[in-house]
Amino acid sequence: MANLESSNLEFSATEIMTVAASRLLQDGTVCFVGIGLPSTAANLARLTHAPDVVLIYESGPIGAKPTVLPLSIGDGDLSLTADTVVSTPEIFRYWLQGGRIDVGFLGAAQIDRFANINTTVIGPYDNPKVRLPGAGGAPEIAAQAKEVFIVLKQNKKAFVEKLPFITSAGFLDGGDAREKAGITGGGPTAVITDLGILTPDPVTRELTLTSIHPGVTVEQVREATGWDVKISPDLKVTEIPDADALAALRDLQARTAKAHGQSTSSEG
Amino acid sequence: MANLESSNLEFSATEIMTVAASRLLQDGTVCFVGIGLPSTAANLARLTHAPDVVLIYESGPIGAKPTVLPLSIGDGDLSLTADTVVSTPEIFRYWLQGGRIDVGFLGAAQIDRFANINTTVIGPYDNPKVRLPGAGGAPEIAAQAKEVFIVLKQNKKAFVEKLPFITSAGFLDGGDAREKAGITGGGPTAVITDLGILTPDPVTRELTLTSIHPGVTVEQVREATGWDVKISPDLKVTEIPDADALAALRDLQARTAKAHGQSTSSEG
Amino acid sequence: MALITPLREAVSSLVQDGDTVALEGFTHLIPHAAGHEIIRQGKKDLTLVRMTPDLIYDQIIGMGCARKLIFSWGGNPGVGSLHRFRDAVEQGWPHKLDIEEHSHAGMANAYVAGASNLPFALLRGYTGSDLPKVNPNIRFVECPFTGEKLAAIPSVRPDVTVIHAQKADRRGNVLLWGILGVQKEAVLAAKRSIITVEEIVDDLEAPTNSCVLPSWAVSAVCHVPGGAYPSYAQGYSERDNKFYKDWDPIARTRDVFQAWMKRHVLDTVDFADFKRVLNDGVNDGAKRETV
Amino acid sequence: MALITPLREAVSSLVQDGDTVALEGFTHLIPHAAGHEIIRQGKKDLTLVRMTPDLIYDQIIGMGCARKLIFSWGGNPGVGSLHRFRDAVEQGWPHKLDIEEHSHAGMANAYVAGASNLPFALLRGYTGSDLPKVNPNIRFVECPFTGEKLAAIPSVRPDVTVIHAQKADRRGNVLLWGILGVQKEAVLAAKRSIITVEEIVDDLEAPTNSCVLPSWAVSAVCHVPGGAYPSYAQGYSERDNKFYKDWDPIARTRDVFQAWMKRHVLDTVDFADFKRVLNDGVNDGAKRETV
Repeated sequence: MANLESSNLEFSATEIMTVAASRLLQDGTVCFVGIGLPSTAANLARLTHAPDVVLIYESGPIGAKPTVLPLSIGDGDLSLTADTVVSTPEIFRYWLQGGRIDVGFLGAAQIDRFANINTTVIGPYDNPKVRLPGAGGAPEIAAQAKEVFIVLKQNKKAFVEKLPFITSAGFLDGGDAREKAGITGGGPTAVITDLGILTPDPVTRELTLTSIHPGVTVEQVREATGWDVKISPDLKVTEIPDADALAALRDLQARTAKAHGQSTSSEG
Repeated sequence: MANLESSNLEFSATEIMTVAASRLLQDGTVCFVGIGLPSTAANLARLTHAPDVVLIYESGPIGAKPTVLPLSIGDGDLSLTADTVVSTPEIFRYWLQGGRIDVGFLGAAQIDRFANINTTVIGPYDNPKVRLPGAGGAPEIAAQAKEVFIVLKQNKKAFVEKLPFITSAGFLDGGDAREKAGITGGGPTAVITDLGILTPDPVTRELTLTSIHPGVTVEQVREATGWDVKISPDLKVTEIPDADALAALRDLQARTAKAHGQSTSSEG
Repeated sequence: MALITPLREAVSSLVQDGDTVALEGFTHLIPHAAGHEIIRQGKKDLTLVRMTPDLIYDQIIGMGCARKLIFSWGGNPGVGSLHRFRDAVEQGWPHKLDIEEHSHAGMANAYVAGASNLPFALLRGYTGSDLPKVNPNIRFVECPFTGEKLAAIPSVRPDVTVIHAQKADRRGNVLLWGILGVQKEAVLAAKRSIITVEEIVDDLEAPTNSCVLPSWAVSAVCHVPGGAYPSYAQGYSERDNKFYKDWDPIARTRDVFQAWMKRHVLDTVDFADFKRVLNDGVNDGAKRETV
Repeated sequence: MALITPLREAVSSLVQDGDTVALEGFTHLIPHAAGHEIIRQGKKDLTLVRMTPDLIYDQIIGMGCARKLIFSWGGNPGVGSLHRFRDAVEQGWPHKLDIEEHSHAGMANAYVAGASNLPFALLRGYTGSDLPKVNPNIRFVECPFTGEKLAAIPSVRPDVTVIHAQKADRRGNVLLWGILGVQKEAVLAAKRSIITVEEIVDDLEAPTNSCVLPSWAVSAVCHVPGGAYPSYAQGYSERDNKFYKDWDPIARTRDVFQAWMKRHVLDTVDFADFKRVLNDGVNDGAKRETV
C-alpha cells in the first residue's frame, strides 16, 4: 500500500541513494560515521526505522543524536547530544581497534572493483595531479569495523579500473586476499550509489550490481563504471523511498540548511 | 633562635625521620607519593614549608591536598581535594613514564648498600619464607622519577648485605650500572631513616651516612645496618624538628587518627 | 545492551568455572558484593586478575576458588599482609596458587592493551628489577626507529570483568566518578562484564567528558546499593577502615577464617543478608562488651 | 608553572624558526589566533603537525612558514579542498612542502606515545593501504608473544604544542570540555606549550574527572577570548560555517590569498584587530550590496 501511494512521489538520485543507504543500517547497530553522505544516511536511519542506532564520530562523541546534520566531524551538536564524549585517541584505540564497531560508514573519492578506496591522490603520489584530503580515519575503519558500507556517486572518474593509490583496503586483489593480509574486519558489504547497490561476490569479492534504482538502466550503470561491471542474474529494483523516509530526509536537510546557512551534501 | 627554643622539644625517632624526610621536599616539586611514611612526610611538607608541592597518587589524583592522611592509596579525600583525577593507566603513562615527576617518594621492606629495594619476597621466590605485597608502582617510580627519596626504619632485617629479590632498582651494582642498564631517572638521592640520612657516594653510589639524628651514635647506625656502612667524614647532625613542623605533624596525625579511628603509621 | 538483572543471575550466567576473572576497583568502588556471590556459587579454577588484590581476593583465594593470580600488589592497605593470600603462596593452602607478578605500570598498560585489542602492552618498565627473571611474560622488544629496548607484556583480556559503579540508567548506561583506577579499561578488555551499581536512575546526568560505559558495551547491570562495602562509593558511602583492621585477625587463622566465611557468606543469601549478619555480630559484640 | 602572558610574547619566546609545532583542535577549539601570530611574526622552516590541517594550516603553509607537514586529513571540512595546501604539494608554491602522511589512528596513537615518552606507537593499522609504501616512518613489528604483525610509527614529540581551551584559573591551570580531540596528548607530548583561553577565572570549577592541564605542565597561558574563530569554543561561541565557505574563493588564487592575508593578518596587530578588520570588510560588503 505504502508503495503504491509513494510511487507517486518524486525524488532525486541523491535522495534514493541516501534512503537506500539508510535502510541498510539496522536498529541497535553501532556505527562509525564518516562526515557527509554517510552521516546523512546514518542520521536518517536514526530518525526513522533505527532509533537505537549508536552513532560514533571520530572526534569523540559516542551515541550522538544531532538535531541537524553536522557540517564537520566535530560540531558542537554532536557533543551536546552524545551519551559521552571521549578523546580522539580513545575512539580509535578502545572503540574502533577494540572491535566494538558493527558498521563503518564511509564515503570515497574513488573505488575499484574490489571496493578498495582512494582518498589520497590522483596521479603519482610524489607528483600528484590532484591532491585529495588523505586517509583520515578510513584505513582503520575499513579494516576493523565488522562490516563497511560505502556511499558515493557513480561515474567513470570515481569507479575506476585501477586506483592510483589504495588508501583503505576493500578486498585488495579479491578472493581471500584481505584475510591473507591479516585484516580482521569483514570488509565492505555494500556500495550504495545514485544508480544502484553493488555487493561483493561471495567468492571472488568483485563488486556486483545487485540492485538498481527505479528508472535507471543497466546500460547507464555500465557507462558510469570504469570496468566491465558484473550484473547479478537476480538483479532487483531498489525499493523507492517511502513517504515517511523522504519527509524525514527533507526535514532534516531543511533544518540543517537553516542552521548552517547552506547545503550539507559536500563531503570533508 | 628557633633551634634554641625547639631544643627543649621532645620528639620520637619516627617524628624526626618524618620531619627530616619532609624537609627534603622543596616547594613546587612534583612528587609521586607512596602510601604510609612517604605520604605523611609529603603532606607535612605541603602543610609547612612547601605549600605548592604537587602530590600525585597512583590511584589517579593529581595535586591532592588531603585534610587527613590517606589510609589507603585511593581514599576519597584524595579525589575530593585534587586538581584533577585521571585514570590509573594515565598516571603511569602520561605522568610518570612521561617524565613529569620530580621526586618519587617510596617506602621499602628491605634495602641494600646501593639503594636497591625489595618489597617482593624474603627467601626464594618459588618457596618464600615471607611473601611481601609485591612491586606496586615502585619499579617504575624508582626508574623514572628525576630523583627518589626512600624512607624506612633502620635495622638489620631491613638494611641487608644482599637482597633476596630486587623489586625496584637503585644503583644496582653501583658505579654507572644504573645508567648502563638504560634507566633514565636519576635514582635515589636520600634514604631517610629513624637514625639518620644516607646519601649515595657520587662515584661508587654506595649509601653513605651523611647525617645522623641528634642523640644517635655512629655505633648504633653500624649495629642497625647489615653491611659495613660507610660514614661520611663530614657527618652532620640532623637539624631537630622545629616546633612548627612538630606541631603540624602531630596535628595531622591526630586529625587522621580521629578520622580513621587508628594510627596511620603502617605502610601498605 | 546490558541486561538489568539480579547479581545472583549475572554471576551464575556470566562467570564460568575456569574463567579468567578481573574484579577491579582501586580502593574505591571495589565490587565486594560480586566477590561474595562468586564464593557463594562455589566457582572453581578461576584465574584472578587484579592490580591490588586485597580483602576481596583474600576471601576468594582462601575459599579455594582460584588456581592462579595475576597481580602487582597484594596486601591489606594501611593494615598489613593478606594472610589467606600468603598462606596459599607460602603453604599451598587450601591448594597451590600460581602467581604471575607484575608492576602497577605493567598491569595498567596490560589492561589498556586489552581494551585496545592489542596482543601486548609496550612500556618503559621493569628495568633493573628481578621481576623479568621470575615472570616469563615480561619480555623486551626493540624500537624499530631508535633501537631502544622496551618492555612488552601480554594484554589482559579477561573472560569477565566485574566492577562497582555509582549509577546506571534504565537502559543500562553506567556512570562512575572519583578515583577511576583501571575499571573502564578492565571492562573494555573483557569479553563479558558485570557492573553492580549504587542506584538506577531515569537520567544519568553525566558531565560531558565523564567516565560513562554505554549499555551496549556492558553485559549485565545489577542494583546492589552499598555493594562495595567495606570499600566505598564516592557520594554514597565512606570506606569502613575498621573492617579492614578487623579482617587481620579473622584471616590470620584458617579455622577462624572458614567459620567467618560460612557464617557471613556461605550461609547468607545475598549481600544485604551478609550486612545484616555482620551488623548482628557487631551488635552481639557491643552487647557482650556492655554486659 | 604556566606564565600568564600576552600571546605575542608567548609565540615570540616559545616558537623558534625550525621548530616542530603542533596546533591541535578537532573542529572544536582550533587555535586560530595563535596561528595568525605565528604568521605575523614570520616564523620559518616549521615542521607542522596536525591530524586535520584545515584553514589554519592553509594560511600558515600559504604564507611560507612551513617546510614539512605531518598529517592525516587535509581539507576544508564540509567545503572541499585546501587550495594553499594543494598548491604547495602540487606546484611547490610558495616553496616545496615535504609531507609525512598517516591515518587518524596512526596520528592519534603517535600523540599518545609522545605523551607517554615512548619512542614509537604500536597499533593495528595501515594494513592493505599504500601509505606504508610512501611513508618510511610506517613500519611493522612482531608481537613477542603471538607473532602477530603490528604497525609502528614514531611518536610525535613537538617542540611546541598550541591549543585553545575554555578556561584557565589565575595560577594557570587549564580546563577544556566537549570535543577534546588529541589536545591533552598533544600538550603532554611537547617540550613547550601555549594555551589560549576564553577566560581566566578565580576558580576553574572543574568536574572531578574532567580534562584539566595543571599549570606546571604548561608553558604559557594567554587570554584570547574568541581565539578559536572561525572554529568555536563550546559554551562560548558557535562555529562560523560561513567563514569556512568564504575561505574557498579567497584561497583559490595566490594573489587574492596574499592580499587577504596582508590586510587581515600582517597588517593587523592582534586577533581583536583581525576581527575588527574582518567585520569592517563584511560591513563594507553589506553596504555595497545595499547600495
